[in-house]
Formats: sequence, structure tokens, C-alpha cells
Amino acid sequence: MTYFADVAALARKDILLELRSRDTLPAMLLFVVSALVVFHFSLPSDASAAASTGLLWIALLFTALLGLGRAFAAEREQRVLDGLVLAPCDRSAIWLAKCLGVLVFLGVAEAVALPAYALFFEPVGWELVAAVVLADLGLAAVGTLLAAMAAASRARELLLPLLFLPLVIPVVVGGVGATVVDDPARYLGFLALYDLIFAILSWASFEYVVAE
Amino acid sequence: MTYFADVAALARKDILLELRSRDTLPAMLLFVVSALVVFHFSLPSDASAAASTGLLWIALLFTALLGLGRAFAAEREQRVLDGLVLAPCDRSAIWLAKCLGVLVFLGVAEAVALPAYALFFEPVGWELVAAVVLADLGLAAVGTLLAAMAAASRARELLLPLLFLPLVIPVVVGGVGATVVDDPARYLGFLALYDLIFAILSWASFEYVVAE
Amino acid sequence: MSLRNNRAVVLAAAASVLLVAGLALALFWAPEDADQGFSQRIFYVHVPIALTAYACFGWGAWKALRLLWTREPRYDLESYTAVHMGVIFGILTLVTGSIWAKISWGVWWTWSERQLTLFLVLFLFYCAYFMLRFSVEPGPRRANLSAVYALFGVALIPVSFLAIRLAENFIHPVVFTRDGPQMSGSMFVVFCVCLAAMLGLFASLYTNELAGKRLDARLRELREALE
Amino acid sequence: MISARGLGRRFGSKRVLRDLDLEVRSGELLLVTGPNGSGKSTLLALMAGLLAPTEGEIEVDLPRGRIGYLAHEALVYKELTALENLDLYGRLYHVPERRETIGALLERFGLWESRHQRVGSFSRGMQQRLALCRVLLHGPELLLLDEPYSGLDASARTLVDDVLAESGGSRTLVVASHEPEHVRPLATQALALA
Amino acid sequence: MISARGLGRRFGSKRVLRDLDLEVRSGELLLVTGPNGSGKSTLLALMAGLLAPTEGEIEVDLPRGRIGYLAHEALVYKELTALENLDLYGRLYHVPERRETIGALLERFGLWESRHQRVGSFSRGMQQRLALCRVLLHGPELLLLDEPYSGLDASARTLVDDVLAESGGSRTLVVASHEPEHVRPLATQALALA
Ligand code: HEM
Ligand SMILES: Nc1ncnc2c1ncn2[C@@H]1O[C@H](COP(=O)(O)OP(=O)(O)OP(=O)(O)O)[C@@H](O)[C@H]1O
Ligand SMILES: Nc1ncnc2c1ncn2[C@@H]1O[C@H](COP(=O)(O)OP(=O)(O)OP(=O)(O)O)[C@@H](O)[C@H]1O
Ligand SMILES: [Mg+2]
Ligand SMILES: [Mg+2]
Repeated sequence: MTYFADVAALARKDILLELRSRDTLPAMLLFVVSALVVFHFSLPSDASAAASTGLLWIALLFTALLGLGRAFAAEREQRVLDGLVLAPCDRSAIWLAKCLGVLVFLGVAEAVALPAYALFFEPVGWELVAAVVLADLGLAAVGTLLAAMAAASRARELLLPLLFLPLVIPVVVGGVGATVVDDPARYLGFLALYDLIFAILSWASFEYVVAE
Repeated sequence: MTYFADVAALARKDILLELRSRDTLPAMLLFVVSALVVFHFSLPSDASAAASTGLLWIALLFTALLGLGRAFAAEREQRVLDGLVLAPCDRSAIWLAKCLGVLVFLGVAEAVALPAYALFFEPVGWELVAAVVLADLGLAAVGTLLAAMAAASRARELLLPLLFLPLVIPVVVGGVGATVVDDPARYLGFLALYDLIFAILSWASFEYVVAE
Repeated sequence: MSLRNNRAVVLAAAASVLLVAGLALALFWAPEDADQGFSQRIFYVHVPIALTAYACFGWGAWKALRLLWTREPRYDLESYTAVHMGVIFGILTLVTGSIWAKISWGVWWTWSERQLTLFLVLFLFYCAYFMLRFSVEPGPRRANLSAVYALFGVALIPVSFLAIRLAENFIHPVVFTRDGPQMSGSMFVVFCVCLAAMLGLFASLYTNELAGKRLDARLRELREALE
Repeated sequence: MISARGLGRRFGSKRVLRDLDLEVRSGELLLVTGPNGSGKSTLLALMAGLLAPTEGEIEVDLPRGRIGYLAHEALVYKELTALENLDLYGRLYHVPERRETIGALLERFGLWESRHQRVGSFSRGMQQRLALCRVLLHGPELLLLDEPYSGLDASARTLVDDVLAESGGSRTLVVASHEPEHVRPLATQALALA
Repeated sequence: MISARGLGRRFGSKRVLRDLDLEVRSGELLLVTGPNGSGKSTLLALMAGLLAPTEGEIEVDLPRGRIGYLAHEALVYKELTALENLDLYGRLYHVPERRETIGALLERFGLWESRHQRVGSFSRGMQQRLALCRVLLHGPELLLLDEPYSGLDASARTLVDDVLAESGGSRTLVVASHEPEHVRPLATQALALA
């Protein structure tokens, strides 16, 4: 169980860093709120429910992207990532901890966004909440790996969206589907499948991304 | 006229940095196409034109946040900003050059995004272009100042995002207004006024942000 | 060395023979399609190219897996070359497909065909692969990153396929319906020859490009040794 | 402990190390010298496992957790305090009696007073001291020290001297330095890169 | 050239410098020593105008453009090459005959071969050499050098010695260092912080 102790130590540090510097969460909140405000202004009052759900998913996706872009910012200064890579813990623990951190940020952003959405647009059903939770898992899993990749490159900020968007199109499909269609179970199942496949892949391949 | 020579030298360096990662333009193109595919999957076929305008503005806001987030990334490493501050040029030249850099970045992004938008969604009117240009000016002016605050760690307490939100939402509302409403002149005038006020404010106050 | 060279020559010869044969068969021997007429013959080019593109991506991912497994640097070049070929065949698919679409549907592009959308997603994905490669300094790190991303690609293909099937339920209804591959026997033979030709073309291009790149590297080393 | 055969590393087309053979046995002290840009840091990063060789091979028969690697940078979070950084590393390395060990180290390297200060606001010498604490924290059997004296004042230099002296025999050391006078008396092997 | 009266600086509640009086005349060389964290870098940043005093005052009667400030970091863009960095600074400082000056400096500090290399991939000593080029580029009348020797190999150290020696009298110098032996013979004043 030292694995989980390692993950806990690393995740604790991420939360501490965010509390200390408040870099990421405010930007995510700002973005998601202003996205909803913009949509509120631009959607006519008679727009279909499906249209506003689609917009919500877009807002959530880009918010996640914003958060992921900063996920490894603290590690890039002073080469801390090398320090972590040298520690005897399994490298995948670094991935898992960062994932948990991203999930917490996403959760907080959505805890603001979903009520705001309910206020501006329409009530939030259980299937939306379930879909958002499942989508978060996938986004965080894939996103953390890709953020580590982008951090190792020269054009990091520009690269992440390019690496990220094509990979998460299935998540958008599943998420929108689960909220728009009458029978959400299939879509939720699909999201869960996506999470499983890509979480395992990311977990297994993180080692190669951070170490030579 | 050494003022403008300084600005040119600084802006040239920003372009050079951008060219160093060489792939800015292709990256923008790819990003726009990926974003369009995501939009395709999240918007139902009956979504209104206004909804797609909202999407366009959100994409632009995201791009601006992305651009501003990395505006001073190069300067933060190795304390280069201090190096620039020590140079004999007027400090506001640093702001102006960075602003121009951000504007070029935004301009390139929009030169890709607007035609794509016109192709996939609906024609782009002159008022949309005017609104985008005016909004860009405001976003770049304010954003550069705030990004510098975030980068110069001694101004850390002045939190970028908390300021950015109230400062930028008017721009977005003005921009959406100009494209959605029948009579855009009022909104465009508002945007121009905003640009004027905040450009002057930012230009004058930059010195205090980067030097003690 | 000479053995390798021989193999490349044989491959190239086989590919060109098959290519000529396939084209000739497609143009002159295959029966005319009942409702699409002559333009349907592009099918014999378009579909084999598309399938070859998938084969390239799969081969690239296999080499990527080998790289991560054995950490032998040569697999990096092999994986990259395969993906590179895949993207070239992908562009050809897009071009031939678009021409066909223009002829038979009257539009260059439509969102309503699942294969097209899937292909676009994959195409974007592999463009990002190139971006990634070009913005990391050459070396073991870049090899690892590219390999991991190439592996994600083959996982993405089935998942996206599933996603796009699911999406058809709530996005646009399918406008153009097609009945599956109901080919007559002779059509199928021609198709198989064309597919073999395309795969042969891939194999030949792949070995050639690899040999060229290896030669480049050798040359650089020799030049350095001389200095 | 460390053995390299035909070791080489290139960055892009630039060849930094080439055809290096090396054998460091347990308890030895290897002094690495050479002009700027000769590849000392690259060699140490190869030994630490942060870089992979592009030619030849290098083997270090110790698990990661028993190695301590001091780089040019401190490898600590700027936004965390000294204590928080060491605590994190202590947890990751499963240091027994973490609190006490960290406290003793901070005391020894003169950082106890500053333990609650953000590392980003440390002076250069303080950052180097903290980096030394980080490296020694888990009592590594192999120490890779890249310019350990840099930025340190006279009193901290003697601390490093002590670390080198007390390791004598019990711990394997590889030290890269531009001030070899301090290290040479203790070195059992010397490697001059060019 | 530099005069300080009752100079003090605090960071938050932490007092780093207090009640410092100082007078450096044109052509002098002031050597600043002191243990880690004693405020040497803070003092030099105050002189450069990067920090403002929280108590007392400091005056440097030279415009910004005539001062050269060498910090712990190189103050150059990692993603640009050595040449591009110097070119930028040359333009900002309006250096006459930019090309030739830069070429001569790079040659002198042994970076001519690496002029087209990304600074981010420079070794530590190469970065320090580049920082020295940057500082000397505009022929400043006042040089503030914060640990100029750090990270340099033996040959580059003598280059710095030369810079100090040739400035004698014509240029005002403030040098903070942990290796005062090199500087002391030339120093006209010494300040030991505690
Ligand atoms: C931009 C990309 C593409 C375009 C524009 C395109 C267009 C077309 C068109 C117009 C047809 C004829 C449809 C008909 O028979 O009525 C066709 C058939 C076909 N395409 Fe594509 N295609 C594209 C990509 C792909 C891809 C990526 C595949 C991957 C396997 C593919 C596989 C096929 C197959 C198997 C058929 C034959 C279907 C049948 O039997 O009718 N296409 N394509
Ligand atoms: N990522 C990289 N890309 C290209 N070149 C690199 C990279 N890293 C190091 N180098 C080059 O490798 C050479 C050796 O660098 P290294 O840092 O090992 O030198 P060093 O001996 O530690 O020098 P110093 O005494 O200055 O610290 C340098 O010429 C440097 O430019
Ligand atoms: N931004 C800051 N916030 C808080 N404290 C700071 C800040 N900058 C410096 N200090 C503190 O001021 C003191 C002096 O720092 P300074 O960098 O001037 O020391 P120094 O004499 O240059 O030391 P060294 O020899 O290690 O370089 C240190 O204790 C440091 O922690
Ligand atoms: Mg070094
Ligand atoms: Mg200092």
C-alpha cells in the first residue's frame, strides 16, 4: 500500500500548491462562468434544450483544457519533475496523483458551472451529472498524460489542445448523447468503457513520457 | 523615434520566439478544425445561428486566454523580464510590444477561425469582423498588463484571474451584442470606448507593475 | 546490404506490377456498376487506399510497442515512417473520396457519413502526432513520446468508430444510405488485386524511405567521424 | 557499482560524450572535471538515469531509491516552503522518522530558521543548501554531486567537505566540480573530460 | 557614483538589510561579502534599481542604460540562440556597431561556436559566459556583478579576472562573491554583510 501512500503525498502537494498560488482554479472558474454568460446572451430564449446541453459540454471541455494546460506548470520550474521521477515511487503514482488533482479542480469548476447552468438554462438531471462525472474521469486520465507530453515539448501551450481534442471527441459524443437521448444507459456505458481503456493506457504509459 | 525602434526590437523578438516553435500557424489551423469537429458533435442540427455565434466568441475568448497565459511565459524563465526592465527603453515599450505580439497571435488565430466559421456555420458580416477587431484590442491591452502582473512575482497578490473576469466580461458581452442585435453601432461604440480607456490605463500603469 | 537492396527492388517491382494490373482490371475488366456507372471504378482505388492507411497506422503502433518494450532506437524511425506513410495514404483517401463524393453526391464533404467523420478525427490525431514530433528535440525522449501517442492512435480507432455510430442517433440522420459490400465475384477479385497493390506500394515505399533515412544517419556519422 | 562501456550521448547532431569506459566500485570517489560544456552534467544525469545513452551502455546496480542526485537546479517546488518540500521527498523516499531526520538536516545546513519560508524567496546559497538536504535525506548509498560547492559560503563549504569526508568508504561518490582542490585529496579516481 | 544612507530592505516581516551607509566613487571597486542569505544579492538589486528600499535611500547617479547588472540567472531567453539574445539587448541598449561588438564578445568568451545554439541547451558555465557577454555588451560605466565566477571553469575565471583588472579606474565595480581571494587585491573598498 505504499503505492497509495505515495499517491496521497503527491496529491496533497498539488492541492497545497494550488492553495498557495491560486493559479489554476480561478482561471477555470472565470472561463466556465463567462462561457455560460456568453451562451446566455447568444442563445435565443426558444432554443432547444439540446442546443444548450451541447454548449454546456463545450464549455466543460475547454475548461478542462485550461486546467490541464497548467497541470505541470509548477513541475516545469526548477526541473522538479526530474526530482519526482528519481524518487523510488512507481512513476504511475505521479500520474495518478496529478489526475486526482485535475479531478478535484474539474469537480470544483463543475460544482459552480452546473448550478449556474440550471439557473440560466434548464434543470440538471441525474443523467447529466452521471455523464459529467464519467467524462471527467476520462478527460483527467487522458489529459494528464498529454499535459506531461506537452510539457516536455517546446510549444507546450499550443500543443496540448491539438493532442487533446481529437482524443476526447468520443467523450463529447458520449456526454452529449447521454443527456440528449431518451435512453442514456448506452452512452454512459460507452463513457465508462472509454474511461477504462484510456485510463489503463495512460497509467501504463506515463513512465515512458517522463523518463528516458 | 527610438521609442518605436525599441518597440520594434521587442516585438521582433516575440515573433522570433513564436517562429522558433515554427508551427504556430499550422497549430492554429489544426486547433480550429479540431474545435469545429467538437462543435459538430455537440451541437444538434437544429441549433440556431445565435448559438453558433456564441460558440465563436467562446472560442475566441479561449484563444485569448491561451495567448495571454503564455504571453510572459518566456520572460518568466530566467528572470528575463528584469533584464528588459533594466534596459534603457521606456517600460511602456515592453507593454506595447507584448500587446502587438498578442494581437498578432490573435489576428492569426482569427484569420483562420473566421473563414472556417463562415464555411461551416454561416456567413461572417462586417459587424462581426469589426466587433472581433475591437474586442481583440481590449483583450490584448488589459490582458497583457494582467499577465505581466501574474508573471512579475512581486505583484503576485494582485491576482490575474480575479481581475480579468470583471474586466473582460464587458468585452465579450459587447462583442456578442454587436453580432446578435440588429443595431450593432451602439455595441461597437461601447467596445471602442472600452478599448480607449483601458489601453491608456494599461499603458500608463505598466511601469509600476514590472518595476518597484 | 545487398540482400536488403534486392528485397527493396523485388518489392518495388511487385508493387508496380500489381498496381498496373489492378488499374487495368479496374478500368477494363470489372463490370460497370448498375446505378453509378463508370465513376464507381474509383472504388478500386479509394477503398484499398483507405484500408492501407489503417494498415500503416497499425504497423506504426506495432513498431511503437516494440520500441517501448525493447527500447531499441531503430524502432522509432520505423514507427515514424509507417505513420508518415499512413498520413500520406490518408490524404490520398481524402482526395479520392472527395472526388467520388463530388461525382456521386454532388458535394465535396458531408458530416453524415460515419467513415468520413471517423477519418477526419484520425487525420487530426495524426497531424497532432507530427506537431508533437517536431516540437521535441530528437533523442530518446522524443522516441518515447511519439511511441506512446502512436499507441493511443490505435486505441482511438475502434473507440471513435463506436462513438460515431452512437452519435448518429442524435446528430443528423443519415442522408445517404448504402447497402454494404455487395460485390459480384469479379468485382471482388479486382478489389483484392487493388488492395494487394496498395499494400505492396506501402511496403515498398516504407522500405525505401527507411533505407534512405538510415543512409542519411550513417552519412552524418561518417562526416562527424571525419571532423 | 557503476560501469559504463562505450558510453556516448548526442543531443540532436551534437555529440557530447563519446566512447567512455568507466568502472566505479562501491566506496570509491570519482572526481569528474573538465571545461564548461564538456559533458560533466550530462554524465551525471546518465548515471542518475535521467538521460538514456544514445550509444553504448551504462549500468548502476542500485535501485533508484538508494541514489542521491544533486543537479544544478534545486529540484524543489518554488511555491512550497523548505519544510514542505523535504516532507514531500521524505514521504516519497519512505524515510523513517521523517520529522526528526528533516529537522536535523535543516539544522545542520542552517535552514531551520527559514523552514517556513517559500523556497522561491531563498537566496541562491540557501537553495543549494536545501538541495543538499534533499539529496542526503534518504541516506543514499550513491551520491551524484554536480558542483556541490556552487553558491555556498565558507561555512557551508566545510559542511560539504564534511559530507565527502564522512562518506569515505561507506558510500560511493561521483563529484563534478570546477574547484577540484577540495575534492582531490579524497578522490580514488579522476576523470577529466575534454 | 553610488551613495546610500540608512538603507534598509525588508521582505514582508523579514529584515534583510538595515541601516547601511555607503559611498562608492567613480572608478572604485567595492567587494561585498557575507554568508548565504546575508543580503548581497538584495543590495545589488537595490543598486540596479530592480528593488526599491523600504527604509533610507540609495542613489546611483547614472541612467539605467549605463549600468550592467549580472544576476544569478542569466536574464536571457532560453528559446533564443546566444546571438539572437545579444542582438536583442544590443538593439535595446542602442549599441553602435552591434554586429562587431557582439562577435568580438562571443569570441572572447568562447561562445562563438555555439552562437546558433538555443540558450536553454547551454551548460551552466556557458550560460554564465553568455550572461557576462550581455552585461559587457553596452560598455557600462557601472558594473554590478553578483558572483561572477560561479559555474565557470578555470579559463573563464581568468577572463573575469581580466575584466576586473582592465576596468581598474575607468569603470566602477561592485562585486559580490564567495571567493573574495580573486577580487580582494583589486578592491578599493570592502563591505562584509552579516
Ligand atoms: C474524405 C474521406 C472520404 C470520402 C469523401 C469518401 C467518399 C466515398 C464515396 C463517395 C463512396 C461511394 C459511396 C457509394 O457507394 O454510394 C465511398 C465508398 C466507400 N468508402 Fe469512402 N470516403 C472517404 C473515406 C473513406 C474511408 C476513411 C474509408 C475507410 C475504410 C472509406 C471506405 C469506403 C468504402 C468501404 C466504400 C464502399 C462502400 C460501398 O460498398 O458502397 N472511405 N466513399
Ligand atoms: N538538451 C540539449 N540539447 C543540445 N545540447 C545540449 C543539451 N544539453 C546539453 N547540451 C550540450 O552538451 C554539452 C555538455 O553540457 P553539460 O551541461 O554536460 O556540460 P558541463 O560539463 O556540465 O558544463 P558546465 O561546467 O558548464 O556545467 C554542452 O555543449 C551543451 O551545449
Ligand atoms: N522575495 C523575497 N521574499 C522574502 N524573502 C526574501 C526575498 N528575497 C530575498 N529574501 C531573503 O533575503 C535574504 C537575503 O537574500 P539575498 O539573495 O540577498 O542573499 P545573498 O547574500 O545574495 O545570499 P547568497 O550568498 O546565498 O546568494 C535571504 O534570507 C532571503 O531569504
Ligand atoms: Mg554542468
Ligand atoms: Mg546571492
